[in-house]
Amino acid sequence: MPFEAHILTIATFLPLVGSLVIAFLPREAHSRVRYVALAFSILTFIVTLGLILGFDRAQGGFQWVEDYAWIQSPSIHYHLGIDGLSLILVVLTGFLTPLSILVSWTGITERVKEFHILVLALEAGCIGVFVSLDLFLFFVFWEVMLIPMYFLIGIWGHGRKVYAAVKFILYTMVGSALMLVGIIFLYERTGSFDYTQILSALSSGSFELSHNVESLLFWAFFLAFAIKVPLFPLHTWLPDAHTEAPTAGSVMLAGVLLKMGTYGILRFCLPLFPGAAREFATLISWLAVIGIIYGALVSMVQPDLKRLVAYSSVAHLGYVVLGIFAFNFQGAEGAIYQMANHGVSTGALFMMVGMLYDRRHTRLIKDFGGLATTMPVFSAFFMIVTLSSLGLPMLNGFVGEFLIILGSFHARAVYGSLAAVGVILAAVYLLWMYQRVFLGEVTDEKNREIQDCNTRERWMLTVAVAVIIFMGVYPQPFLRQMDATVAQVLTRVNPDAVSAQTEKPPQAARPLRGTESLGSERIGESLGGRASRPLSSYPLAALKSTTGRTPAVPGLSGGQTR
Amino acid sequence: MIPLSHVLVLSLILFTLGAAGFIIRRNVITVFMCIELMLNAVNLAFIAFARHLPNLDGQIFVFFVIVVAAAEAAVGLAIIVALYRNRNSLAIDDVDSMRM
Amino acid sequence: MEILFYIFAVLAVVAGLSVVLQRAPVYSALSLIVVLGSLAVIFLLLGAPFIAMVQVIVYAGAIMVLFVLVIMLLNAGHEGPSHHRAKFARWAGPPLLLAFLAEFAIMIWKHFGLTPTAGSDPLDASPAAIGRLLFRSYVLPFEVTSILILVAVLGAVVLAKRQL
Amino acid sequence: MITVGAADFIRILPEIVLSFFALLVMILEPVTPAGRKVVLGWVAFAGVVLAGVATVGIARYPGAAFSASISNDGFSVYLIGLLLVIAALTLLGSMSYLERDSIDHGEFYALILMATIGGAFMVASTELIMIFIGLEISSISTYILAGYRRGELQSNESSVKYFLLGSFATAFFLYGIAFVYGLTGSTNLDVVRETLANPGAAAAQGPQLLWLALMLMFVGLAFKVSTAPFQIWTPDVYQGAPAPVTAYLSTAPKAAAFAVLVRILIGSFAHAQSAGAVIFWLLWISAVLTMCIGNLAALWQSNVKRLLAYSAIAHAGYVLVGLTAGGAEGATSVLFYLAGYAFMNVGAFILIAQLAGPGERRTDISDFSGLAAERPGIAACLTVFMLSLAGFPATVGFFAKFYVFRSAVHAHLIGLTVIALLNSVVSVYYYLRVVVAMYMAEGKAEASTAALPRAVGLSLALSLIGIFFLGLFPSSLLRDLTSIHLPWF
Amino acid sequence: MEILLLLMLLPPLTGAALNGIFGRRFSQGLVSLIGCGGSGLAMVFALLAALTSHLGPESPAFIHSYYTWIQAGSFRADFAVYYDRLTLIMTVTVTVIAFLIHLYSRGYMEHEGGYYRFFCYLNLFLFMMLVLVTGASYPVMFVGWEGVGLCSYLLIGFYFPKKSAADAGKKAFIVTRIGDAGFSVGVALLFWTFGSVNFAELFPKVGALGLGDQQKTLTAACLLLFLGAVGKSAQLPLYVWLPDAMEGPTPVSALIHAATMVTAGVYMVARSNVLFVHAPGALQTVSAIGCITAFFAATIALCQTDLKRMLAYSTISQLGYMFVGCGTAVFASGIFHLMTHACFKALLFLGAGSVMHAMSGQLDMRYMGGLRHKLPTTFWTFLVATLAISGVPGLAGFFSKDAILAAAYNGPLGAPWLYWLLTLTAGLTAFYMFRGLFMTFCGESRVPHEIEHHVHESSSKMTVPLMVLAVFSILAGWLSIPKALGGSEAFDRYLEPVFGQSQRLLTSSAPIAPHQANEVMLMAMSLVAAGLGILIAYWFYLKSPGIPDQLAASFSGVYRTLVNKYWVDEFYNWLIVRPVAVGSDKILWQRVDTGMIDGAVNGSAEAASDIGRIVRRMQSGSIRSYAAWVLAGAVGWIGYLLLR
Repeated sequence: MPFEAHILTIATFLPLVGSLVIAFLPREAHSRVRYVALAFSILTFIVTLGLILGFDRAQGGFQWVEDYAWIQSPSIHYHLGIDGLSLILVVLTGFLTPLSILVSWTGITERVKEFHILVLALEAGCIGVFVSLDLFLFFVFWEVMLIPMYFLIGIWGHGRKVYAAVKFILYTMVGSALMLVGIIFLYERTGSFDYTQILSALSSGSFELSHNVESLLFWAFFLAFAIKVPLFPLHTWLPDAHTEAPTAGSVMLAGVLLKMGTYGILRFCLPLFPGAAREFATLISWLAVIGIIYGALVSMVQPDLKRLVAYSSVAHLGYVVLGIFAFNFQGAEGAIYQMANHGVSTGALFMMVGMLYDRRHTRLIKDFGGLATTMPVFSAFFMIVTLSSLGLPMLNGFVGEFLIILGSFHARAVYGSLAAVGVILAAVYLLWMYQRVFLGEVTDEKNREIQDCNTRERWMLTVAVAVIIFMGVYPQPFLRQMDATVAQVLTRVNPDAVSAQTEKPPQAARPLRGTESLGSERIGESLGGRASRPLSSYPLAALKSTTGRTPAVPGLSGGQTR
Repeated sequence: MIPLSHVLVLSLILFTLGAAGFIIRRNVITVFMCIELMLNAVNLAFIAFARHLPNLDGQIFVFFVIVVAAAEAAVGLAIIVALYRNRNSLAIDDVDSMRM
Repeated sequence: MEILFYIFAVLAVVAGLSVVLQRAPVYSALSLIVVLGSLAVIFLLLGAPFIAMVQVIVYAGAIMVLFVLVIMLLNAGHEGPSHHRAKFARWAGPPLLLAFLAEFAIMIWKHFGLTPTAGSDPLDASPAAIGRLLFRSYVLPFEVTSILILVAVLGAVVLAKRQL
Repeated sequence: MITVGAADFIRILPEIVLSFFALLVMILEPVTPAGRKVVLGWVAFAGVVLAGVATVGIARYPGAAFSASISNDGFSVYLIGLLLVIAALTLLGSMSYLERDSIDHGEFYALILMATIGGAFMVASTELIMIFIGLEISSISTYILAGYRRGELQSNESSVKYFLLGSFATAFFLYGIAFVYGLTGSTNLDVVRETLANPGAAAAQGPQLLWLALMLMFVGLAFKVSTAPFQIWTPDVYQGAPAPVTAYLSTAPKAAAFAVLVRILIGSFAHAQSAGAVIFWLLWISAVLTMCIGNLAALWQSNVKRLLAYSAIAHAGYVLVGLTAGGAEGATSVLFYLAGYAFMNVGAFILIAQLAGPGERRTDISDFSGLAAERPGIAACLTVFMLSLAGFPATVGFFAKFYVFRSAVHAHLIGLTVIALLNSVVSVYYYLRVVVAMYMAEGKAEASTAALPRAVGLSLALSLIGIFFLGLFPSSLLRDLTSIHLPWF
Repeated sequence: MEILLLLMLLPPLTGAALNGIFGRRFSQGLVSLIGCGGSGLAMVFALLAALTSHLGPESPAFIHSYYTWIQAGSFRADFAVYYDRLTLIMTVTVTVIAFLIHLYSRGYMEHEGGYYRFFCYLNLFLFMMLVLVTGASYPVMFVGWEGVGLCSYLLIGFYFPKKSAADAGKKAFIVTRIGDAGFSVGVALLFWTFGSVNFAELFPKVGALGLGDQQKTLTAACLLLFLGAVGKSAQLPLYVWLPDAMEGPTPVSALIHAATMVTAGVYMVARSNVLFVHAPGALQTVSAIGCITAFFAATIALCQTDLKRMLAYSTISQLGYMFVGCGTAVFASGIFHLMTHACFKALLFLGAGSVMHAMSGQLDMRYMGGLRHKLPTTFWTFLVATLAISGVPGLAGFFSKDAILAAAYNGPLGAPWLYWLLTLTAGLTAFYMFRGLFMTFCGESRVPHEIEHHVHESSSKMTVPLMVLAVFSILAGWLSIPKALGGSEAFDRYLEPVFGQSQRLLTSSAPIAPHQANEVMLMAMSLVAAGLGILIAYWFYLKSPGIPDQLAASFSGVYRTLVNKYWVDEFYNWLIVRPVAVGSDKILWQRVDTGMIDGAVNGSAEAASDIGRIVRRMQSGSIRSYAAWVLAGAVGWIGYLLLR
């Protein structure tokens, strides 16, 4: 069926179609433009949801692959496909775009047409980045996507918008320039831009990279991604860009664009250059840890709400990188999950800061205070999002952070411990911010007649919060999408972690009495669904093979023997 | 017998003189004449080589160079006239309204 | 034979110097004519009678007249005092020129040493020979020069005609 | 016994067609009524189109002509085609311009055609005499064109500068030829190649003097393509010349000169022993210098024409990177680059000519501020040109760079590639300054917001089509390029 | 069974959700109905579960997994309940007390704003607390652990317009989070060591170890877990948040900061007994910290004039007792005290609340006195609780506290100094509790007049729970009468399946503590101490009230130290808070981030443009210079030829 065959193309270019349609609308028809944009973004979201439904978790490789020759010399292919990793990010993009259109419903009043054209174009670019399997195609999307973002910041931004926009684009391009060299070099060596071909060539050993070359290539790619993430010393573009961007821009920037960095690391740096990845893991993990602490501390003292959230992003993305370079399932899956979390939570935070800005035209914390009395509903939503952002259990943030702490702890105890310290600091700066903005007496008279959420905002936030809670309470559906992908990445970079998983299934909590066998069966089933896959397995053996810290317990294979 | 190098050095000297004139003279026409001087130096080299090889192509080349020089002279002087009309001066140093 | 060459060589150089050193364009022009003349003689000595003639007729005859004409037309007198521009030319020019001369001369000397200009076999540079060559192998350039001249005419007209 | 036959003339058919139409325009000039001079422009355009047809035609008759002074190979056909495209775009773009500033038409179109003829001969001939004459034709006509607004000080100044310095450089070029002739006994590049290629010949050992000759010729050509330090004239001349002329100037003669450079360097001299090192470093150093000077100096420009002049220098640098890489890959990438660059640069200058308004008063970046609000279409168009020049994907600018860099990486010039890429990042900054002015700066646009004349619109549309088509399907052109059998490979 | 437990868990959650989302539109009556209904149902089902669960030595625990929560690689945390006798006791205690306090709050909160918020939070708290005690794995326990932390944050900051309240809430959350961080790291360590964090897999695996295996790792893990407990249960050095937490409404202080949440740490240690006994070092740390905290807090309580703050410090001190109980590996005693303490401390707080209610918010004991006649019920119930906490024989406190004292001396890891210090503390406790009692209810009234005339006994809504709790405070103790008094220590035996194995491990392996004293002796000691305390209090505050001031004057140094709580808050502020805040602002942000890192970025940009400015100088505009440049180029290249 053609629709299914080209679903990825549709998902990628539907937004572009939308912006074309808008381009033909009259300039003054603001509301019409908005509705069309919204319709198309929602349509895209539905398509991406379709991806989930048809996605086969068990299968490791790429799905819905489309592969057509695009350019003969050099042979560049229009090669799309998704796996668990890209699936989640594509859906995230599809989810955030309608929200960011909605959030600027009233905030954007001039050049409405151009604005929505650009937002949709941005979405197209982002999805393209996540679904393209041809290095060249990937790079094309990677670069193209900068332009709409640049305009969004530069035209509809505030303050030093031009400075921020230019800084953003130049900073990113420095990185991508190096990546381009890497891509071309790889092509010259392998004669292909095709990710899957290169990967198989590398993993089958049919094509070797010398140690130095591999390291150089690794850095060529990694720098580009690290800037995007942004990893600790390369982060200074972020606060400016975030602060000056319009709300929608910040949402997309935080929600999607930052993920491209971590996505790239997982997709390219680790599988293609595992040796180098292992070699530099320590250095990078340390940078990530520094980022976590540093981001938290600096964000604590920011006077500007958006800047505060921006620096908090530095910390959160630090977690992601840390998890990735833990090279184990917990770390990797936690990292991917954290990407999604950060997308939703920080996206929501930016939306709400934007709402405040629309009302008061200031983002300075000191201009607020006591809002909880004047806008209770809003402050309740804000509280929940804040909590998810500081990683409270039962909200999405916790799952990711906990798994990352777990994984990184295994990589090196000190990482995990410092990451845990980061969790404390998160509580510090977020709660302090919350207190200064919402608690206490209403100091500024302007805050007295401030309006509480209107219906549109209420619905948006409800959706966001619902997702936050769902992801926190029942993360399984998301996590399970990743297993196969993560397994593949890890087989490249840290085979032990995988082989560790392929052993006898875990001894789930075993009932202690005949009558409760009922319960046990339940567990059995709940396992049975997954026990078939290699992942869920008995960890003790894993530790035997990975770490020396195995309890010297002969013949103890878990489970009670009473 | 005249050593080839002597002829070439002569042409070189003339060429350099032309370049020198271009660089030190401040009247546009003089500068232009210096260019003609350089072209002549080149011609001399051609003739010398033509004699040395021996091979007539060099002389043909000189012939064309002279033609080109004539054409250039016509256009160049026209440009100079236009310049003079605009600025009422032939000082080459005045022609620097665009810089950096 | 050689002596003539050296005489006219010296003459050419001296005249060339005065082209460069004269402050009044007219004198430069006249010295240039001297250079052209002496070069014509040298061409003759180097077995290029036809070119020598062309040199005298076209160059000295036509082009230089044009020059003098323009000089008169624009009554270009002595150069005014140089206001201090062209710094780079003034401080870097002379050394560069010397360097150029030196480098170049060294190379020429290294390569040719004292090999005589006139090779073993003679060179038939009769107008007939040149004509044959010109209208056979070099017919295309010859034709194309017409376009060149056309351009020149056109340009002269466009740039010099008074009213727009 | 050399005879000239029909085949010879067929192989220069495009040039003949062009000359015919040049004459036609000049003849018609006096008889066309004052108001209707634009017709001449269309006549010239028709001529270019016909010449294009002829070019396609002669592609079928490869081979040498006029006793091997013309080589009608894929290389020359491609470049002649390119020159014609540039000429066509320029003609379309200049008609209303001349109309608006009431400059006399006829000679202008004729000169454009003649400059094109000169270029065509440059790229087509393997005979240094022909190359020299072609060079002179195109140079002299462009000297005149540069000073075409002869009332204007700047136009006239640019013409004076271009003319004097051009002739100065030409003298070096000639001197170089003289020594090549003296050392190889011929002025025909093929002969020169054979001489150098055969180890017996004295010149083949690559004596200093031969390289000296090469350097001298390089000075002449480098001047035309404006590589450092011979780029020196470019900004002033481009800024002063009428914008449509600059459009032509910055593309056509440059392309022709590069073609000659390719023929001389890769075609002939590369075959001498020990040529590798000399030519390599010659190009490598020039490339780096040119890119850096062009991009860094451009950061400071506020006049759009001057800005683009510096960008033109930078682009010459990128082309040199391709040349440095050498080999079939390098040559191909250079050819592609020249085409892509032609589209974006001509388009940009034509549009600026339009925006600059009567008398080209409005060429400062600040004049464009707020343009997007008033003329979104035009602003978007200019944005596309800028982004393409900056080398963003989906535009030809990206692929042009990509191919060049790829050939460089292919030749293991990683260092050079990185330098070039960083340069292109720097360039993004100043290209975006124009965009910033149009979209993000407050204020009322000073630039002319008059409606686009049809011809200009057509020329812009063609450039845009070129940019996007080659930007999305470069292989359509590249396939032909790779299939070109360069005679010396 | 799993249904019952689910039914126990869900009502509070539902209640919270209902009140939280729609509460603003509900009437007070409906809100309180939902709230109390939620907790009431929870209690009912908790009791039902307790009755129907046939736990016995042969089947110590019921485990059921509802669904898999997190799974990544070999890590797996099900949302599962682990129901053994310890859980049973906890659920019952928690639900009962919670229910009573819900009832109480109906009256107490009548006139406060945000009625619905209050009950929403309270229900949510109950749910989280139950999750904490029923969770079958550390991650799930952690859910409740952080959840209750959240609720305490929200409830402390209930009067958020008051800055002090907001500050207190934040402080509570952050300080406890320090512990939580340790907790999560400990969990990670356990996971990577034993491959599981589910009790049902972890404990047997550890239990099978011989004493001494894995000791380093286990000690580390246990200490990390204990760090969590220290934060949650307000022990040294992380106790500072609890006194401030009194900013919250009094029922909250009663429920969260006295009866239940703060005891979570104790529960967790007891729950992890299997791990702890394999790390004696950790256990000794526990008892040491507990003991010192108990004494330390008691001394501070001596000079508090704010009734609730005094109670807060006494809570800290009592928690110290419980930790000693666990630390000496007599976990049952710790839990026992936990239970009894829950009753009487809740009672004390509610009493204080009732007083506060009557005094229209006034809580400074110096402006009370003689309230006995105006608030009879409150007085008598308060008296009962005071006697109980002071360890007067026959009341709950007596039995549980003496169990701990005995453990401190005779327990497997007991040590005399623990006992002596605790006994002294018992004396102090008796003293300050009665001091409070006397200053509040006895003597002549010092109440300001504007308040005096409308001092009144609280409504039945509030007094009934008081009385119920009073009854508990009396009876709870009799669950376990020490052997020494011919009792059977039913409670200990009941919990034997939970703790027996670990205790046996220690008693078998560790050499019997050399000092085995007669339990009666020990009891007598503590009685003496308590008696003295009461007498002195009576003497000071009823007989001759002048003495305290004289003492304060003569020992002014000591006095000021105690009044200012040893300046601990100030110390932390000076040591940590200020440096971090200022450092991140002045150094990290302004110097490092803006200055160095961003400076480097912009610096490179400027460098480029500076070069550009120099380069463009060559475009001097002068033709002659340009010619010179061309010549220069030629010379350069030819020179290159010569030099190459």
